Amino acid sequence: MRRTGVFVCHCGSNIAGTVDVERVAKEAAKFPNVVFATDYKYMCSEPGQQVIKDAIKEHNLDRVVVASCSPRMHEPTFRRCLESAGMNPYLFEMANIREHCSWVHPDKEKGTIKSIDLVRKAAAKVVKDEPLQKSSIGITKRALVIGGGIAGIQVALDIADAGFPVTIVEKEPTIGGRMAQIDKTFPTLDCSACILTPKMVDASQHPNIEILSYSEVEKVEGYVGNFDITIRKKARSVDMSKCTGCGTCWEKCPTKVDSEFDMQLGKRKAIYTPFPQAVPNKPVIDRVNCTKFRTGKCGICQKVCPTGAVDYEQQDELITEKYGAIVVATGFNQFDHSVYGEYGYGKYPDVITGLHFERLINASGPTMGKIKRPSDHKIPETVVFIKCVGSRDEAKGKSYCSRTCCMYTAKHATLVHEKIPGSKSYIFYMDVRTPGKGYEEFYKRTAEEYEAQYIRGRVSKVYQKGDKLVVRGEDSLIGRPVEIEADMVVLANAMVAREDAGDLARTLGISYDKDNFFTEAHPKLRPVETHTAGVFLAGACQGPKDIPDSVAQAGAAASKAIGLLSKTQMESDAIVSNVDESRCSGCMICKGICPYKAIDAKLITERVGGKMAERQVAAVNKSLCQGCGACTVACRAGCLNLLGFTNEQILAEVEAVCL
Amino acid sequence: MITEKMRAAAKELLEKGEVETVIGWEKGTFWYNSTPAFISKPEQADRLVFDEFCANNLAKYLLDYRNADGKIAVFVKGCDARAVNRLLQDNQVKREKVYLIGIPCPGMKEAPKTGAAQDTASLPLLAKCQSCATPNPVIYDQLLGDPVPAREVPNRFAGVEALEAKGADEKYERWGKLFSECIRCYACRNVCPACNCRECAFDANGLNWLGKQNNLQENQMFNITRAMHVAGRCIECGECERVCPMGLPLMDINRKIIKDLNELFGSYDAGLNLEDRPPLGHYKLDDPEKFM
Amino acid sequence: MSLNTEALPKSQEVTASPEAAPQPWEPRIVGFACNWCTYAGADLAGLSRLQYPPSIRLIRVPCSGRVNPQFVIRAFQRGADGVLVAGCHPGDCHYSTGNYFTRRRFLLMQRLLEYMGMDPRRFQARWISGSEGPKFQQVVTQMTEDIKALGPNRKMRDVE
Amino acid sequence: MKTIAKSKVSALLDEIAKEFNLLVPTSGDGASKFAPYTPGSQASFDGRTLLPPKDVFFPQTEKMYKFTTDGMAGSLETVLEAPKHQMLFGVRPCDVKSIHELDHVFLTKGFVDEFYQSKRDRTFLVSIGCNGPAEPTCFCQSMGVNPQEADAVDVHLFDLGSEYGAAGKSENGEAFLQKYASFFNEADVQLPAVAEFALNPNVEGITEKLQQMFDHPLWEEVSKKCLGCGACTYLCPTCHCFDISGRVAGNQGFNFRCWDSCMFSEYTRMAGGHNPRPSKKERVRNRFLHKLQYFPERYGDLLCTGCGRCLSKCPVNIDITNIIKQIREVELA
Amino acid sequence: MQPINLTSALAAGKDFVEKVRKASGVDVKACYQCGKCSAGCPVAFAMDYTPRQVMRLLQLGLTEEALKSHSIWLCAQCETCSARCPRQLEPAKVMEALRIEAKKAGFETEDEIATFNEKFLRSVASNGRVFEAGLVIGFNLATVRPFKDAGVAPSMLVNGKLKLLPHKIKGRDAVRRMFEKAEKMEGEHK
Amino acid sequence: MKYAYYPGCSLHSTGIEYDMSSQLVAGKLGVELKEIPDWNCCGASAGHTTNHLLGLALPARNLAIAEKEGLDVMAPCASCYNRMKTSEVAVKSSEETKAKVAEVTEMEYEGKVGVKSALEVFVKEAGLDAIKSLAVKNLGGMKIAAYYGCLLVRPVGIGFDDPENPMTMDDMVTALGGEAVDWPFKTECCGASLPTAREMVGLKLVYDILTMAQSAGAEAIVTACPLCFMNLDMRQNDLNKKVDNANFQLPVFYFTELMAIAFGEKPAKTGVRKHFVDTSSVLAKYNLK
Repeated sequence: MRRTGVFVCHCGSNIAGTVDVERVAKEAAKFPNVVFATDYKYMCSEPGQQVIKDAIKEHNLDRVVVASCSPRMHEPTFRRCLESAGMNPYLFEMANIREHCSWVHPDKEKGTIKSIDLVRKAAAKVVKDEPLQKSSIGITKRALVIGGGIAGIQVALDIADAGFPVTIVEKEPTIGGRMAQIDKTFPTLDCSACILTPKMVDASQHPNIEILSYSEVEKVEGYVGNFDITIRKKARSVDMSKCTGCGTCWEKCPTKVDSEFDMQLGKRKAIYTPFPQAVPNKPVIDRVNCTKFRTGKCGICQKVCPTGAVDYEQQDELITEKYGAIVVATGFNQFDHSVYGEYGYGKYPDVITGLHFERLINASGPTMGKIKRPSDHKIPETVVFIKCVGSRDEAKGKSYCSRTCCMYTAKHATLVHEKIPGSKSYIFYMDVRTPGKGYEEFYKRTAEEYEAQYIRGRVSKVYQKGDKLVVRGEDSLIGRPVEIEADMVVLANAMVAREDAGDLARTLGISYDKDNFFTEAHPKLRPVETHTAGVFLAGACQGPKDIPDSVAQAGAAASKAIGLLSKTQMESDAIVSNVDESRCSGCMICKGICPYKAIDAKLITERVGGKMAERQVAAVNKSLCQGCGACTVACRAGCLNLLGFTNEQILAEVEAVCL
Repeated sequence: MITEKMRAAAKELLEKGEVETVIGWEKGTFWYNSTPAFISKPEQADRLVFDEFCANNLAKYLLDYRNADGKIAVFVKGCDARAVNRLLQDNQVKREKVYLIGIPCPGMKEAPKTGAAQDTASLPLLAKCQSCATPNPVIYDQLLGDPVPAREVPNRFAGVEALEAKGADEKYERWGKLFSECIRCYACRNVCPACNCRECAFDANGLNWLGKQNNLQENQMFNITRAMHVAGRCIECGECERVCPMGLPLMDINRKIIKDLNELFGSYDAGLNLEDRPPLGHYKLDDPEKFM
Repeated sequence: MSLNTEALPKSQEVTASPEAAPQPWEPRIVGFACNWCTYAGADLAGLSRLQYPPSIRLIRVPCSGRVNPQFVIRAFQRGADGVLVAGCHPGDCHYSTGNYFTRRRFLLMQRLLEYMGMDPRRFQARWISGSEGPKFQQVVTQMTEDIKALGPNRKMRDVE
Repeated sequence: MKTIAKSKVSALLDEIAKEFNLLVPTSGDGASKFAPYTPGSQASFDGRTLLPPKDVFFPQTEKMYKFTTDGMAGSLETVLEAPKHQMLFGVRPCDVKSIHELDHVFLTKGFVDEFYQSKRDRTFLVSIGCNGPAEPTCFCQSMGVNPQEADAVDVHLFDLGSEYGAAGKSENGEAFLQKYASFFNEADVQLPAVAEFALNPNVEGITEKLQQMFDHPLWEEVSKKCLGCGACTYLCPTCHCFDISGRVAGNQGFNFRCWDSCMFSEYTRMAGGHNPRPSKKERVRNRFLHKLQYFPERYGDLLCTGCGRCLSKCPVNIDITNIIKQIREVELA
Repeated sequence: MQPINLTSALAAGKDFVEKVRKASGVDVKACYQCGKCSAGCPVAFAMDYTPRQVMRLLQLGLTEEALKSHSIWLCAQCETCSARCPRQLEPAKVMEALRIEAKKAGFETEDEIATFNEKFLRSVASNGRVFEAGLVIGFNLATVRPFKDAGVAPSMLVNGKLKLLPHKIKGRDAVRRMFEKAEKMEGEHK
Repeated sequence: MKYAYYPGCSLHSTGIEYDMSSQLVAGKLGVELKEIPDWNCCGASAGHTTNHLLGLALPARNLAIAEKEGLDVMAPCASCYNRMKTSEVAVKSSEETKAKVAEVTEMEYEGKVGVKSALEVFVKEAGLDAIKSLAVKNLGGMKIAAYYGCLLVRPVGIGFDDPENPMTMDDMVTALGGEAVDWPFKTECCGASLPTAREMVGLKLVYDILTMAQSAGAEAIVTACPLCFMNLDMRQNDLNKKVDNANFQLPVFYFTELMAIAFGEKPAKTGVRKHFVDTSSVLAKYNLK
């Protein structure tokens, strides 16, 4: 026998106006296990709560039902009330006789009958309530940032400034990412390096930031607050502790290869830093191209190194560290336009991409900032820009808009006009999208003052004719085919997810969309979180973004991570799933259904027929479980149960409302 | 002759100590009874037989050997092999702990009505075998005999379709009559390789999933829930229907679910391979939802 | 193996006040509502004073994915004339994926019940978001009308 | 002896049905069992029914008590319906034996089950003899049953081919034959020879032998293939285990009893989770020891009628006659 | 220029857009007017409406203008537009559908092309194959320029490229029936 | 290899050289060609743009006849190939279409056999190795622009070669010792029947192609389509008359002609003498006479 008290609220006339609350209380008093029932004007008021507290003492109540408004409104209020009366707050149920009854059913008789039913339901459930406890776990106050581009750097700086240690894992030899390759930034035409490199230096010198460049995340175990992360530090062939970054080795290295950083437009050495301001400014050996590694001969870099830092024997190193939060900022790739036969499958040297163009106009780039076309190094007079290459193209590319191309193409056209007197730019576009501060104005200037000719239409064919490139399009505004003989064609290729994004998502246990961009927990309300607690997103790995958006999102992700790390203990809700291990058969169907990866298999040992036997059962990580209960339905044997919403409780409710 | 081969295989496995028990079939009470046999000594191997009456799906017995020290060998027909896959998918059996001896299955026969001796060739195929599309084992370590050609299988959903076409009351009356006959002996559940919970929800103390009264409503609850629990997991071995002492057409329910799953979420045959995930264990963003 | 157990009286008979006139038959609909969308939608219907028939009794669950098909059968067994399972729209699930499983499960369930002879209008599943108070009102009103047209449910019911 | 042509039986039944709640073997479109006879319907007197007649006295589900609660007060009421005077017509000798075993359980040793008794007392039994095995799995002879005749009934009918020979076996039975004399003729009859039974397990001394076999490895062996379903016990005419359970709805509820099966794993499980019969070895052993040892020890009769139902419907062909044979073959140390 | 009444145009054109979708499998509503079709079209220079504009006419419900456009006759069915459409629409199929509909409606704005096609098909219908000499002569007579291409005829005759009598296949009756049936099933022409 | 041979109307008249040379090449490569008995015209573009169903049915009749013989069809003409392929795909992918087509043709075509172009059969299937091994003469570096035309590689996703930059014919030219010039108009449309029906529109297309080939340095054009051939070969004279400064003398070959010549056939047997534009000088230049 339970001793339940039922408290029916008038809510002024909100309830009492259309429900006979006295009758509800009178009927409730007859319910099994109900020993006390009363009604009161405002149950949630101080005196109302006192009525409950007094009754708990006087009638020795061990369960409480309040019939009033929606539990979404006052459940926490009454739970606190029970707590202050010395009861476990979970021995409580609410009957919603206001929103679900008095406000919607004007017929007093019917409303009263329904109210009685709703109270009966709550009373039937409450006797099956069990005292529940919130659980808490400790948190490792340290964050891991995957990716050292502008987003990753910003996240790291923000978290580090808040006082928590941060590790940046960057797979390239230097941090800086895509922004380091860019020449100027729209719409202000700031020099990209001028604003990025100080941040890179800040990051490298910050006492709370550790940079692991030329490294990759190998394995992620654990859960929010307590991730165990294995990082592979790839062999640089250079001892970081000895190297001073003096540059002698790469000056003397005899092997020249195409520079990835310069988009194959320039050369680098086999021992190299990607660019002069690299952080850390210490080289790596490209073992694929290094003569020493290929043939065993050479070894010049080792000979010339004044500190003896070159180490050909160095091996990859695996380290495992604990982190409380992870921010993913792995950035994007450029769409490979070699699927476009009509644009020459990438075989015309003077059909280049936006990122190539960035290197061409960059003062420290392969042409020292002179726009020269790759085929014959002539300075182009006519430059055609084609937008939406790979973007908004379901047939050959991606269905989405890459968001940045309209602006960077405008920037490119502006720079062409500035750098090549007498030149002419043509920009083929479908729409010009400039939703950013100062963006539209920039575009207008480009078209009006910098004489970029905008032509609305997609280009159908680009072909070489002599030393010119013929670009065939339609000016769809007049409806006539147009043809331009250009010296150079710049394609605004789409921003696409990194090709290994899916692998990383699986390692991290986060989801990704059809285009391989990581999926945020909620597109509107939780834009920087993932479904995996403790893993956050920043920058273009979540979708195409320009620099301001990436930085803004980085700040948001950092603040989420800081919010998590600033707690010592993380409290999780008491409404979590629970496994009856004795009955669990370990089929693990529940595991695949849990959206939070809160269920895992564990081995238990039990005595069977006189000997000890091991057996697999499901185990719920209470700090990851969010209490949705999806697993409980998947479990055929019913040995998974959601505390607070158990099968028995819900069945009791069903039976009560069907009486 | 398969019988000879199976005896030899069992003998060899036991003699070499590769397995501790071999699960097969032996002759039972009458000439038309073949019944599960558990052999643990080489000399017992001669009890084994394979004939037209080895209808029992042996895979389920693997559950009894979950804690065995050594390996268990089991003979598997097409349906038994799918059952083994089912058990593997449900993590009830470890692949390395079982040795599967596949037997291409020519289809099992009905026992004669009178019991009088007669030519087995003249006996009809068991209902469960008439619509079998996987007579050959889909997983095995060793195969006895050559795979049999796939039989011409009639539309296995014909019965379901005919029922679907009936009126609501007619359907309810039919099922009501049938479920009223159910004696809740649970043979259907206990023989089913998809019913492999350690303890069935219906047997659990105090869970209140199912009343013990034998009446139409509780029997309905039992039968619908049983069907829902094997939804997407039923390997269509037909054992439930075969062993039902009351002769209830349980496959009409299982097949309805299979048909719907195929129609709604793409075709799926449980137990055919280990990698495919059962349809109720995952979802697609563009699943149909015309009922919403 | 009897088909019927003894009738149990209905609650109306127990609780109806002596002075009230006998009520005409009102369908009894058991509704399972997810806390984050449909329950909130029903709250919003209340806040907006949107009237609907007093036929539905909502059982609050965290997510429509928490609703076990056996709950539905039990409701019919105990005398529900209709059962509604309602949750967030696809993509809006508070728990991100729960309602996708709901969708599969109950689409299958509804077809099975229909196969067993249950009129599909008696078991419905709906997406109702927290902002769809009017939709909640409309769904309950429509379902009540549907079931009124069908009459009291006798199928699967053990309480006469 | 009085005789009645088989062709006239339905006319007799029509007549009887006016007085009795008449139950006859039917095979309709479901499983064959005893069901109420309605005039004009076809009773089926070939072979034995799949379901034994035990549920006539001991239904699978039977309501026992109703109760109501009101706060701490409450009321309890026994649900005991006096059935109409009923007749069970066409019971085979094996099933007659089963009724007698059930009588032992529910009516003797100083204990009377009023639910059973109320139905048993008001039931008039008419048996029909068999001239050989009704099914290949029959072995009633081995269990001490005379397939052709039953004594502890009201009326017994001998199967004479095209007619039945009727013998009154009780005062009521004699009175019955008098009352319906117009349906019967008087004739000298010769009983046909009993056809041979395929199964003839020898049960001599088996109870005593089993007393020494509780720990014998045989049980492990014979239980291996058992699936743990309840088909054998539910179809058995003598199995009579039951469970009492209840249902509460708000302030009222009722208790009922329903068949249970010792084959079910939760049958002996106690509230705390301990199960003295944890595996099917213990459960199978118990079933056979109960039938062949414990029951004879208590009541002097084997709790088996040789009807063969368990054998014919066991999904894995667990064969009691074979187990009896194996028990006999065991050499005790 | 008269403004187009879009309200009535859209309503009037709705059924036709659906008809085109059924006939060609192309949903013209999905066209986002990028112009890639027209940019690549080899005959666009000669058209009154570029292929993109034809799609647009349909989008706006300007059915008759589309059917009366010369473009649909000039289209060479080279499928360049279809091959390159970023929305995987197939303008060439729309052109085909429009030409068929235009013919049904009696709009044959490009007489010469329509005549050529008709002669071509008539030749096939009566012989089972094209009788090229007959076709060219017939076409030139019909278009009142009997001596077009006449200069090449002698050398072609010499080289065996022109036959003076048509080859009639045995199955020509079957072919004729195909013409009749197809016409019946796809709707009569005016 | 055995194929049902569908020459199409052109190969029996204006494209007779293609027929002649195809037969020669087939013989050398061991490809057995069995002409489809009593074949009918595929309808070309006039068919399907007049009546969609007719456009599917006309080729389907020929395919149905081939299917009876169990042979895949080889159609040298690009237009015929494109029409047959379209019909094949339509029938294979829709039961409804299949039924309609069957009703019109009064013949069952199940889609069990399909169509291949001569280029696909002679180059892709036979293989460059076989071609090299059969070549007894070398094209000696003759600069050739491979012109595929539009229909041979379309619709996208169904054709046997890349739709924007097909290489089959280029590979063949290279295999025979010629120099396949890289040029961007490989798949531009020649105008099909437009030069006949709308002369000035059609001629512009031909003009562009010829100009582009010439400026790419080509000494000859090689093609795999009788209509392309006719437009490029026969119209050069017209262009020279009607267009200022035009003076084309660019020999055009069927790819089969070049193959046959390289395989050692006498040029006259291949049909090259029947061309409007003289072929002898370029052949002479490379000792191929």
